[in-house]
Amino acid sequence: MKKIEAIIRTSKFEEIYKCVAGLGVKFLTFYDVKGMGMEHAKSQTYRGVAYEPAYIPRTKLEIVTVEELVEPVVNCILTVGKTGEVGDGKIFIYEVLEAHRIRNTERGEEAL
Amino acid sequence: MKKIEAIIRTSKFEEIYKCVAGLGVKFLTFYDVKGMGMEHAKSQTYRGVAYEPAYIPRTKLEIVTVEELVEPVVNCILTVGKTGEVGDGKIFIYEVLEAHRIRNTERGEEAL
Amino acid sequence: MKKIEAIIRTSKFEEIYKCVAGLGVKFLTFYDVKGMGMEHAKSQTYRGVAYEPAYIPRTKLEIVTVEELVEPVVNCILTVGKTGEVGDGKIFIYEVLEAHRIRNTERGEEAL
Amino acid sequence: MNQEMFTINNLWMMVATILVFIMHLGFASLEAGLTRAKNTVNILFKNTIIPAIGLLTYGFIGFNLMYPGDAFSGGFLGLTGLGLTLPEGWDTFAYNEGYTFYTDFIFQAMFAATAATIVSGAVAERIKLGPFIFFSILYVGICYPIVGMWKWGGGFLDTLDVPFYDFAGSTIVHSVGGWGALVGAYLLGPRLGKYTAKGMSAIPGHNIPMATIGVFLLWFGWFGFNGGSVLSADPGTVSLVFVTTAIAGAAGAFGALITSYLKFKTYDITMVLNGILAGLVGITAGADQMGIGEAAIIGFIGGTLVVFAVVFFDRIKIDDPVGAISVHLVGGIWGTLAVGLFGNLAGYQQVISQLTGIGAVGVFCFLFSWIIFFSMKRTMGIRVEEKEELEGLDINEHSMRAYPDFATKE
Amino acid sequence: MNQEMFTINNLWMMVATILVFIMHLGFASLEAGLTRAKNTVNILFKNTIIPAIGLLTYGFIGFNLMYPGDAFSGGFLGLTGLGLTLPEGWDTFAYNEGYTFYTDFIFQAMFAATAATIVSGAVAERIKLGPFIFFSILYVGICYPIVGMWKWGGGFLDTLDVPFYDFAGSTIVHSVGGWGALVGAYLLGPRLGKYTAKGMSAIPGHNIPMATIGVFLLWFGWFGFNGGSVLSADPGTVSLVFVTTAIAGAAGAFGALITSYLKFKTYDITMVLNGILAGLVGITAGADQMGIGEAAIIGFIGGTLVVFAVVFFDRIKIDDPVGAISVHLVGGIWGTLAVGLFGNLAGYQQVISQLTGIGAVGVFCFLFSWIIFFSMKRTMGIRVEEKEELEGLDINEHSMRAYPDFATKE
Amino acid sequence: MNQEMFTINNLWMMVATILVFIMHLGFASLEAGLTRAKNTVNILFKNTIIPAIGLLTYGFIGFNLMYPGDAFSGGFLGLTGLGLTLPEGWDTFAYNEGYTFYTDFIFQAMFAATAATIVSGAVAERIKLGPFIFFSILYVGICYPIVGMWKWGGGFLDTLDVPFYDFAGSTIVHSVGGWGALVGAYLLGPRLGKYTAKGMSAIPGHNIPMATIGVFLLWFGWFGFNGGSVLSADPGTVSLVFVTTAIAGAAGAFGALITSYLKFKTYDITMVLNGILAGLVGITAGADQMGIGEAAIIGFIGGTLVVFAVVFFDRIKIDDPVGAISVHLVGGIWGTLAVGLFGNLAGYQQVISQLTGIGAVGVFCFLFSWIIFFSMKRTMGIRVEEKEELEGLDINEHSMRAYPDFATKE
Ligand SMILES: Nc1ncnc2c1ncn2[C@@H]1O[C@H](COP(=O)(O)OP(=O)(O)O)[C@@H](O)[C@H]1O
Ligand SMILES: Nc1ncnc2c1ncn2[C@@H]1O[C@H](COP(=O)(O)OP(=O)(O)O)[C@@H](O)[C@H]1O
Ligand SMILES: Nc1ncnc2c1ncn2[C@@H]1O[C@H](COP(=O)(O)OP(=O)(O)O)[C@@H](O)[C@H]1O
Repeated sequence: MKKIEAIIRTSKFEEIYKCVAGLGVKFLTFYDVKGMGMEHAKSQTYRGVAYEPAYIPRTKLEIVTVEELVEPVVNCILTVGKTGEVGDGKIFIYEVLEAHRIRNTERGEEAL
Repeated sequence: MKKIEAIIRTSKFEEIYKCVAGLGVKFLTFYDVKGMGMEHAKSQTYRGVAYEPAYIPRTKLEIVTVEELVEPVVNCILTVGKTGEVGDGKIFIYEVLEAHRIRNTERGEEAL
Repeated sequence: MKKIEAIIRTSKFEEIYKCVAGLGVKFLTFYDVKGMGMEHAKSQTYRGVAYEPAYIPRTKLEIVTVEELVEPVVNCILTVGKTGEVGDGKIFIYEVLEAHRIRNTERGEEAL
Repeated sequence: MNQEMFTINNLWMMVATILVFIMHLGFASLEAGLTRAKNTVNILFKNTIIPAIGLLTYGFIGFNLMYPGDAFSGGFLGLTGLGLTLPEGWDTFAYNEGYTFYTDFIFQAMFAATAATIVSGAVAERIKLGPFIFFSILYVGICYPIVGMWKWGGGFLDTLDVPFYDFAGSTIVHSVGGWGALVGAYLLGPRLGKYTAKGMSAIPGHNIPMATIGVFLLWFGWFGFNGGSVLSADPGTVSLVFVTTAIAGAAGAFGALITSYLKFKTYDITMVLNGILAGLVGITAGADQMGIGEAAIIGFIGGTLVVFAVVFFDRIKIDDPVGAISVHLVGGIWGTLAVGLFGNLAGYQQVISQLTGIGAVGVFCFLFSWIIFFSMKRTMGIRVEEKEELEGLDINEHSMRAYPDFATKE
Repeated sequence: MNQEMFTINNLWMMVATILVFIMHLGFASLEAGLTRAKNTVNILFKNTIIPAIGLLTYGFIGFNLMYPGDAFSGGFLGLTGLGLTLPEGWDTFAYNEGYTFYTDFIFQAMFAATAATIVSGAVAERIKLGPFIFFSILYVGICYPIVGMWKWGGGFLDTLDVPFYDFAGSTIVHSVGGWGALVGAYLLGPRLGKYTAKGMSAIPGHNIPMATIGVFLLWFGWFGFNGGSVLSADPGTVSLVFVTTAIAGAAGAFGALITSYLKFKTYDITMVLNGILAGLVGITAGADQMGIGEAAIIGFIGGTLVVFAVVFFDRIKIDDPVGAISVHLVGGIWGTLAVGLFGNLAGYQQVISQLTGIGAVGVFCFLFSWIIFFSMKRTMGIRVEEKEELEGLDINEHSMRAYPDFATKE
Repeated sequence: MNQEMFTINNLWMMVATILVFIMHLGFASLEAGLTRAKNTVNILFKNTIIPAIGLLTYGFIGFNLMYPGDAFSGGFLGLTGLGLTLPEGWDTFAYNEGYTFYTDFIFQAMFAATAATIVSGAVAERIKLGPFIFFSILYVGICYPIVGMWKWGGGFLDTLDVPFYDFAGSTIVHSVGGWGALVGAYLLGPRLGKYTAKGMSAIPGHNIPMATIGVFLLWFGWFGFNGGSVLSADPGTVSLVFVTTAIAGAAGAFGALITSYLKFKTYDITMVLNGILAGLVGITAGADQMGIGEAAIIGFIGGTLVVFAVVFFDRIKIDDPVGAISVHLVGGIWGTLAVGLFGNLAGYQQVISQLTGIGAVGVFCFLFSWIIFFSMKRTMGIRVEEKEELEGLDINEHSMRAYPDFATKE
């Protein structure tokens, strides 16, 4: 089992979700994170003082899935999540030792 | 050292925390995440238009702990976190290479 | 490639970011988390009833980087993030199997 | 009396009417601000529909019940018809030197809903919407006007040898609401998690700015509530009432500030806000009978009492999220009594009459509320299910959120 | 007439002016509350600048266009000068028994901006700031006063055999705004994601408490809007208008509550809020011609209509975030018609005249708005870019956020 | 004079009093909206307690200090007693043709607190609560009435050959507050992180809707502030004042809109809000002496000045979170001067008198504030500790949060 973590543009979430769902990924977790990177946030002005919010709001996606699905899921994100402009984000893959479904005591791959 | 990540029902956090604390887990980190899964969010209506919030608010729990405690902690979550209904969530286990306590320079297991 | 996860005092983020940026870490992700630990939140009073918020708001830092940088980055956090008082937080290191840059199809270390 | 003076008086009464109207927004804001974000739509819904109920029921029956006419003077109850029937010369000073028939009705109608609004704060975050609306209709449409008739309608409290005195309604309006609040909060029981094994827990209001806006609007409207109760634009009396009303509110703020600081060692704005209201409720019964000094004393004591009252009701586990019972019932009783202790009417006999009024109104409102709430509790039930209460009433009773774009805790 | 009575009348007209002024805060709060957090600064900016536009343009040309004098009675258009020129005895009852020249101007000026404010709600969350301000200046400065002249300025609608009747402006004010709203919303097209392939999606307002505050303030101000339209402090008429205004609003709340509950099986506070407004808009045309019962019926029907209207406009894909078209156009037409169906003026001839007025005003405002919006659309463009709309107008048109300290979704 | 006219005048003065009262809610909302969420309870607490302080101190000593009687005419200071003593015929036009003694007191008392409220905005987010309250009591109870006596109490500014003219208090009220704000902000120093090595950083207000509500309420109340300063319901004068007040505010909005857009290339609503206030402050001194055109010019210039002023004070590192100094001090000076430049009183002599007044008041208030703030700074300290400022005053001074259910940043 592998965990796929992707930091994506918040605006791309919908599309990416559709794509991976198409691959049969029924579960995923996501949340708002703040990113520091190449891209810089749109500057704001308040009472004459211009300032640049330190970070960019992004969405982090977490999908734990089986070997076979890693490749296709990553491709979904790479193709759908891409605009070609700085700020598209990254994908990271990790090893997962074990998984449990809380509802019943299924474990391992069928818990996914 | 292992990291236990659990996506649980927000309403179950209190109980689960009590349970793991009982096992001597003094530290843990948690935060709000959004989940896509089998369970679906309660539908809402606004000015005659019914709609279903895309995701379910959930809580993600992170506990880094020693081998011996993994089993009992997981059991806590499995037993206390369970309602038997779709939506109970999952637990994932990962390997942790190293740990540091920032306050002093303790590292490894005694940093937990 | 390694992933460095640090749970730090929210107030220390700025300094730590400066420090790691100095090491050439161009990218990082961070977000607000809630911590349970040794330190306890400042108690509040409302209409005569004193209460203690269950958790402490903290910031979680995620940096995926190459072997060589792990040591220096960790040192940054240990030195800059330290107040010596309970509540300074922890650092955890994980293995990263693979990385992709969404913008172009770079992968592995040059994707960082 | 001449047409000019009549027109002036009527003008002031109409302006006062508008001021009383905006108090409903004051209540809505205060109650929403002192409760949780997950129940905000619900509390606003109630406070929006209540004035509507008040206006309609008062037009249908309330006004007639409250002012049945001389035939029933000294009585307990009277009714001579439903709806509004324009009397002869309704729009001349033949009807009344201070106002036309319609001004009379609308000014009174704006008062009516207040009673129910007070209750809504105390039963917030756990009562079912249907039963609450049902209660409100009966309480505003029947209980309030009957009590009002006892004094303002020339009923028995008005014909005591030393007549019971309640200028603008410390008892007739505020205590009436307060009793309903007490019964409702008691029969509902506390909000989940309020009083636990390990003691009392705080459930902070979610929006202090709203609560503050609410209290300022209430104070603003109170100038119409008390000032209009002069029932004319008489320069001397109305300006006196303005001064006592303003000073009592200010003194109430300090009473609560000092008391709460001494008790809790913290500057609790919600207590100061309650203190202002308690000062205002306190002066309401004798606003035209006090001097500036007496107004200050009455307000200060009102502000002090409210802090103790809030703590007291918490101790006996009656959960009142906004402090409505402490402000309106305790403050109302205090203010009514104060008429016998300070000012022009002070005197032993007056104290007796005041106690008579407080008691009579208390018993009646308590029973009235008890009967309605209790029978509903036994039948349809008055409290939402545990799961609904935990998730919040907004999503469950209104399938809507008050702040959908914000990340709210829980 | 004597100086005392003149002073009283003028006093009431000035108080009414202030009440109408605060309605602009009501609109601002309501519209901000029913739209998304990312567009809040933008909607507030518009609603803040609109009254300023109204006051200045009305002083520069509007007042003259609307009241060109007897020379143009029975006409369509007249103008005798720009700016304000003090007539002889402007501050005596020689000018008018109800008010001075300046009171006349300022009361009317406060009305003027309303038309544009109504539009701003319907075009919210997607219109460019520049074009909107440009439209507002023309609509408030030229369209509104021309239409107003037709009736209140002694124009042709006022000189029909059976004169068109519109007491405080169901048509002259509210429909005028409503037509502009309709055209604007139509030419702009719906907000992104509102009507998708898989059907309609809801875009919830971000701050229900603000919306509620807005409606209460509007109701509050409406007592001045309708009450001031009596143009004197006449006790009978003004108090009657107060009663009909209050009752219609209350009945509107129930009309919408019941209708929306039956249709949607939920207690939708935004519908109740719209219902109150629809009831108020409905009574506006005949506030001085109805009894309490008729006011209740008119308000109730208004509240019912608004629910159907909101659903209808959604179905035909005209996206009106705050329901401005349903409240002000539909409600305005209903109220104007109601004058022919209920109350003192009811009658076949009156219905014809009312329809004439509704039609004439509708055609003119529709064309006027269409020409401006359409030509702007073809030239500078009236809609923000897709990216801006998604990110929000606040950050893009104002480079600012309404709630920078809060974690907002999206 | 007759009883009818007296009653009308008094009625208007009482209504004006209520309007001035609600301005305190306006200040509270504006200041809370333009500061950060972590300091909201604190700012609201101050703005709630200030009117209470104002009413009580003014009753205790302020009113006597401000109106010591003819014995002191032409003087600098006078006091004949404490508390309020009812004069003969206090409630008849023998006392004054415009109002009763109590109306006189309460109208003036509502003004008093304004001075301190203005200060609270400028010192927000870093001042200790205790010292601020202490300062407010002295400033409202002593400094303000002494200055007021100079002009309105018949003091030396009123007896100049060409009397200093300040109709409703551009200098007497607004500048007085402005000077205290300047001194306080200067002695406290800027908020942490406001002026850093790498230049100025923005600290955005946390709730723009609240700020907007605040400004509308202030404008609303200003009709009573200026209109009531006529001290009678005189139709001509009051309606003129209404027009100049409305137009100046509107013009101020445009002055700020255009200036800030040209300077910053963005539509900054906070500048427009400040511009409205600056326009209002500007017209306050001569509201009864200007025509509509002059009002527009004065307001427009006021709105323009405020933008430059905000930038200027930022440049000299005087940190004023809400722009109180720019609005009330700069605007107040401008408005006072304008009386000598425009309108009926325009003239060289008048300019001199205006400058005399501005100068005298400035020197006195500056010194008064400096002495209090400086001595407190040297003793108890006036600024919260760094850690408290970073965490926020709410949690540290009030151990409470303004929005506990919301996820707030930082
Ligand atoms: N090595 C990393 N560790 C943690 N987060 C990262 C890393 N690289 C990128 N990110 C996250 O991804 C986001 C996208 O980075 P971005 O500047 O868009 O990179 P790119 O140059 O690929 O467009 C960053 O804001 C940051 O949140
Ligand atoms: N494979 C996974 N990867 C990431 N998150 C997951 C995964 N499986 C489940 N989750 C998270 O757990 C939550 C609970 O899923 P749920 O539908 O309750 O599963 P179950 O069928 O076990 O009840 C989901 O909403 C999602 O946030
Ligand atoms: N083993 C752990 N697993 C998950 N989170 C942890 C762990 N240890 C510490 N944390 C996080 O770090 C935060 C800091 O803990 P703290 O009490 O400050 O530790 P210390 O004693 O080192 O100061 C905790 O609030 C918690 O959020």
